Amino acid sequence: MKIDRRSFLSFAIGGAAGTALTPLPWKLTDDMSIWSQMWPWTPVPARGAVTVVKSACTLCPGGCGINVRKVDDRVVKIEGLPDHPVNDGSLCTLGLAGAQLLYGPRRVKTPLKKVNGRFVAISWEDALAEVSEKLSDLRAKGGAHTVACISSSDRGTVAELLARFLRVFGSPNFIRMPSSQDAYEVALYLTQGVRAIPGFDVEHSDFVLSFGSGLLDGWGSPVYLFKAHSQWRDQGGKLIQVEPRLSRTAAKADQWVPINPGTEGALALGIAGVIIKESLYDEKFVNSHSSGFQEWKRLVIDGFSPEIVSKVTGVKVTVITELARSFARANRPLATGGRGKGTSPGSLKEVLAVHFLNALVGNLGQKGGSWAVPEPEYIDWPELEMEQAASTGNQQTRIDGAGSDIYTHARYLANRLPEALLTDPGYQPVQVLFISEANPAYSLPDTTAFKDAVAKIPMKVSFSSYLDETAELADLVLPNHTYLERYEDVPAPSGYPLPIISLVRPVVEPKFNSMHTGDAVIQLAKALGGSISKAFPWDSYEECLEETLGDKWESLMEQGYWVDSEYEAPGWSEAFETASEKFEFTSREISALGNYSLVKPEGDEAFFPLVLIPFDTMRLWSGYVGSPPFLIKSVEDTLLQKNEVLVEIHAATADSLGLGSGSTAVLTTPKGKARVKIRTTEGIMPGLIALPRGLGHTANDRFLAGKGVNYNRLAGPVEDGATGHDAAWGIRARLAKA
Amino acid sequence: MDAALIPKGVKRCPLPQFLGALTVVSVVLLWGVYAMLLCWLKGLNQTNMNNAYGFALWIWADLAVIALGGGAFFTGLLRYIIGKDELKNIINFAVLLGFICYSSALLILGIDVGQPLRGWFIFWHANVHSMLTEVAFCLTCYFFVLCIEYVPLVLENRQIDRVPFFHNLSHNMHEIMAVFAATGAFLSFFHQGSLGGVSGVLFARPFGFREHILIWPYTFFLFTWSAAACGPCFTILITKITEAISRKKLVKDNVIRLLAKIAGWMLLTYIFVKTIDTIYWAFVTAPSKGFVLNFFYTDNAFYGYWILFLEIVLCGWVPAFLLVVKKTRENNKLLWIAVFLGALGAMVNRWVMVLQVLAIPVLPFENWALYIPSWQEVATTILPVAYGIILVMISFRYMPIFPQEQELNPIEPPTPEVEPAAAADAEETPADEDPAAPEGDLQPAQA
Amino acid sequence: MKKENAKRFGMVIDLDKCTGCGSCMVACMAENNVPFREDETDKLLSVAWMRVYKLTNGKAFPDADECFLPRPCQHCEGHHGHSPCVSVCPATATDYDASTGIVSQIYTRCFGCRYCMAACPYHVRLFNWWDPVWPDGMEKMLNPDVSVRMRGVVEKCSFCFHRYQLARQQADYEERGEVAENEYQTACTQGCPAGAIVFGDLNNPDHEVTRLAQPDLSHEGKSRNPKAFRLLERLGTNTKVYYLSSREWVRRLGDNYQVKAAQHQA
Amino acid sequence: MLPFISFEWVSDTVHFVFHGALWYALSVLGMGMTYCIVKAAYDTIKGKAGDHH
Repeated sequence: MKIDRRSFLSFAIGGAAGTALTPLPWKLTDDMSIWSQMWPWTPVPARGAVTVVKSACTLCPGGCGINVRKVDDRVVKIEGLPDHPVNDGSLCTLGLAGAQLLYGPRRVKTPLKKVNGRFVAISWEDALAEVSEKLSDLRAKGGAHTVACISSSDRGTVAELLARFLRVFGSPNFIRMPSSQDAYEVALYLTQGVRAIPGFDVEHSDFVLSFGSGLLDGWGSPVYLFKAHSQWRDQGGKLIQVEPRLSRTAAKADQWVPINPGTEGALALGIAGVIIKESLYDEKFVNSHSSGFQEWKRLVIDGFSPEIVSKVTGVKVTVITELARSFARANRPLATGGRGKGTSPGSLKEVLAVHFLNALVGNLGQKGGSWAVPEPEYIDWPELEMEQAASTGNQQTRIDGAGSDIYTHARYLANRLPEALLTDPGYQPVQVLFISEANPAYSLPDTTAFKDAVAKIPMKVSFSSYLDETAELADLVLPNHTYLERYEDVPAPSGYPLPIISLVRPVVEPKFNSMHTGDAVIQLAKALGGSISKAFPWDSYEECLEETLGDKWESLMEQGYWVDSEYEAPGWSEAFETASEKFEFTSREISALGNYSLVKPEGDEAFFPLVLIPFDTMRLWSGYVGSPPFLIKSVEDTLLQKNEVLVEIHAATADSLGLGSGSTAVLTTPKGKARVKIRTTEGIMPGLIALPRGLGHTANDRFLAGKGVNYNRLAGPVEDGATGHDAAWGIRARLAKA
Repeated sequence: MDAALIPKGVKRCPLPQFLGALTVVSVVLLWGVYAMLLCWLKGLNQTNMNNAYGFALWIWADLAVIALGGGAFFTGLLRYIIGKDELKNIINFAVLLGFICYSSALLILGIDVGQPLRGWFIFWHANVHSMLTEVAFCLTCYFFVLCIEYVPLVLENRQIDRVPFFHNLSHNMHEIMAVFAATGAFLSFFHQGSLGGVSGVLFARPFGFREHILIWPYTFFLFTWSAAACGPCFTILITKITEAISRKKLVKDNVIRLLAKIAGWMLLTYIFVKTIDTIYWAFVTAPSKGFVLNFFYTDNAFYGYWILFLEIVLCGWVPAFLLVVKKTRENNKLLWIAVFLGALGAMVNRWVMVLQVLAIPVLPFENWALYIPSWQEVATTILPVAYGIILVMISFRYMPIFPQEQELNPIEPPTPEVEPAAAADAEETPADEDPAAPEGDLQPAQA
Repeated sequence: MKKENAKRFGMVIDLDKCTGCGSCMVACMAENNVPFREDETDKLLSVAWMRVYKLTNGKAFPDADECFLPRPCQHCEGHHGHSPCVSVCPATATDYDASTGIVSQIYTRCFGCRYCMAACPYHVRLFNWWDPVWPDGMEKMLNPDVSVRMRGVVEKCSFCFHRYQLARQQADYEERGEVAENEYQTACTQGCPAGAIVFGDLNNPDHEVTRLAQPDLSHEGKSRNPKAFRLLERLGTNTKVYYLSSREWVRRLGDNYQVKAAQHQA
Repeated sequence: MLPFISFEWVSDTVHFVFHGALWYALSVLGMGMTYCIVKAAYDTIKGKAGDHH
């Protein structure tokens, strides 16, 4: 026993000492550290040949050119395309994070069919056959017009192919998602008689008066706007932001003019009144190239004196007159409308009021002014051969009522869809719904109503690359390639003054079993045969695109974009195609639409004492594409904490409700309620609640879903009396301690 | 059962009672070990530290135990170098406490770093300009010294001592202990100082930053000084606690009072210098960097002037006077209070110099960063406490830690009374002894 | 110490132009393989080399004003390369490169003691509290020029040093001595849609960055431009990131932090 | 830590002083312990037993 213990001790100590003297422990120590430096679960990016592919971004209507850096067949980084007229080498947050949409977990990997409420994979043949069978069946039964399509855009070959398909099939129901372009188009048509896209030569303007436009929050073509803003900083241009909340644009502006929400149009008219009264307007333009000025003048002077306007808007009389003087005296003044990112049409009368300011200072079609950019004309496909079913179908009233006797001027009224579908006419007005590059179940106001409405449609076909909220509602998902895997043309960036086309091209092979929506449409047409098939004489979308672009194809492949840099807006004598061939301040049509009146937010003031307004930020995308992980990561903690969104509210308002910064509250509107956190700020008018757009997704991926609240779930549309467009800018609301 | 291992001439509680107490403490220890493994396997996301609080509870615990372990080096210095011979009666315990503190510190550091497997890079790829390198080097070297000082104690265990080699080894080590102690004092002086330097050199952290003498910021000297002052307070405090729990006198009053007197003078001089340093920092250093004193103590949920008062006055000047004045020093109750405050003072100082430094927003548009440690952090911080208790229990039971114990507690015939509360006491505190336990169990029957 | 044609790369950020959009952050994340997690709302746990701060002037409605301040690593030069973080690193895992002025970080050397984070007043140093995880397939977009950081180490903005290396290689290959100004630009500079960030060699008077920053080398690089300031200049960090603002309150808040102290005093 | 092997090594005053102190301390400890162990082994073989304290 004693010997044992002794020998054991000696053995243990001797052994330890002996081992310590060998290189073993040192070697092990070193090996361990080397292992920790290359843990197998920490990825090592593979090296390879670096190439750069010129393409274009389709993630927003901004139309930027991109340089995609590849390593072998991997997309590693997306950067701006140098020298591209819109973005010249730089890019916005969303564009920079684009590769995450290619590789992210939200992709739809193969066509899906909903069976008993769950998606199952299906082959392309079966999926397309299912759609074409349903379509021919419908058409045979005389229900061609019960096919509808929602698309985020009506420009470019893909949207045109869809629209063409509907037309030749026999449905008038091609619907573009709403945006401020809707109201602007009507305004341009009514005042200038042209079917055109609003363009703003912001970079050459030296005094921009923005009526709530989030010029630096994603309005128009964001990068183009950012560059213009920097140019103003270098060259002394001024920016005035009229808005109830200190947005980023307001913070960057030379002057922030807080205003009662929804009264921006009144302020524009008030400013116009001062300009007229003090004869500061462009006499040459007004006297020689406008009509109806006197009538309008009386209206403005009588109805919108600075005192009245001040009462309505909350803007001081001195501020109104000062603004009017400095605006009119600037070299190249420009007024812009369309709130935030411009995702909502807004009131026509308000847009007109802003547009009239541009007219007053004579900047229409001028350098630094407001332009009417002609719709791109390169898409010149053979005339359609209309069968009987097609002609009959196309003569039916549109499902959304656009263009009807009530809504004469509107082209698309997506906001009216729920109403149209939910009012039971005794039959189902939409049998098949296509959704392309749009996420109406998320981005249309009153998402609950939209979802209810869509549930009534027997067949919903989504072409989405991602499993977004609308795709989740679909019966069939026919995934499109992402923009990094396909060809496409990107015409007319939002708000950009020159005619320009950029080319999207496949940077990588399609990762999954997806198909170009253009190809899907062509194949559907071929399956339907007859005149429908004939209307699509191309074997593939690529062939269609190349043929369509014709002589521009080469330069597009070479440069990545084609621009008509020589383009000049027509002179005032040629520009206007109205009856008077002049700019019309008033006309019979305009008068028929009634006078300017404030758009009231929905809800009973007694029960909903506060007003909820949305706001936009570059770090969140609220359109078709949900923010990728990098964007969500970049969102400030003043906006999102864990999964809770922070609403902005003035400190005094919060105080009166017994709420403090950081406390949790229940936000209720006539449309719904949600839990929110409170952030008090001095950067907002008392009585308002501001909620960011772009949160509250229920679908897409786990980086996006379940965070915050979707504004559109709490809001609803307010129909504009003049057009039927959604004119809502907010909704009444209440806040209570949770 | 284990009587053969127990030093001759002293009484220890029955083995089952000892093991019972050991088990209770071990449960706490295992909780800490579990938390430690979580930190190692899952990473430091188990803590509530963040990018503002890179140093938190652990680093405070580290600095605190090292300051408190300062009793070892300073008592060693007094005993072996200065020649305060009486202190030989407490040096063993001081060494034991030092050993516990330093090994705990190393363990905590091993958990605290993000890549423990590469921890040795601090030696291999040493950056000599970093205070932390100095800390690591001196800390490790001094830990070796403490091992060398602790080993003879272990070797003096009755059974081990029977082995001639170990007997001779411990004898030889005792012979040249002064050399080791001197080296230890040198090392300890530097690393206590360099720990102070850790925040003192942060020239972009105005709360911690101090002016320099050569390469050393004032905090370098203040830390060494405070460790020398507060370490002995802690040694006395733990000795008193051990005495209270074991219910016997282990160290003679003259020894304690000598150490207390020295600690008192150290503390008095320290707090005098610290006060001057604070005033200079508040009115010269900080303003030169654009800060006013008030900024550091207002507008946040925790750090107020109270902490400055607590550190300097309540845990500085008060114990200093209590220890320096003979009358209060020799009052047992006041001595308790004084050594407790002294030890607390070091802990508060370390807290301030680590956590408050990082809590203060230096960027003008940032906010105070306060944090509450996660349970994993708390558990791993309690882990060394449990470990320390166990080590004290074992060392006290089996090694001749207190040379005066035998003389102060001559073995008498068994007392008939049994104290039932003793077991409960043993659970919470670092001693295992129950003087009232029946003597019969201590008979070396099973030896 | 200073070599003959040493570079001193630096940045000028025009806060009048910066809109706080966050493109610099995203460009940086994409370029530098920055990981992302489901919940990134706790900014003290989030790894973002570039962070955009929002500054407020503290005034009541309607006089409230905001300014956005992008904050990359400031690449402090301190006195003679003595940046706050470099000298404290015990394992020489970070270094001040006297030939470029860039503060580097060697991830495989760092063992995660976080002393450098304590030393940095700008919070540019970030710790990898978690293992970096990319959802299946997303690791495809990782940039091979930048190594992925393992859990437990500190990382920070490198001024996209890998881009300099690539540009240098190219220049050497083409037997050109120098890298041209536009050949080496950081990802944030390139990405910024407002063109608010200007990057270049502060030692080269022809570079835009020098023209804007107008560093006074006899005063540790303090700018001669009255619109310019550096963050916490008085700490002696001698940073190489200059900010321009025409708003006085912004300059005071970023540079003369005594304002805040004075507010607290009041 | 070691001249010539570690590439961080710089032969300047700071490194000499710092590492000099380190290696000095380590040597004292190492030599001290070696002395104790060797002497203890020698004494054990010789059968000498020193008295404690």
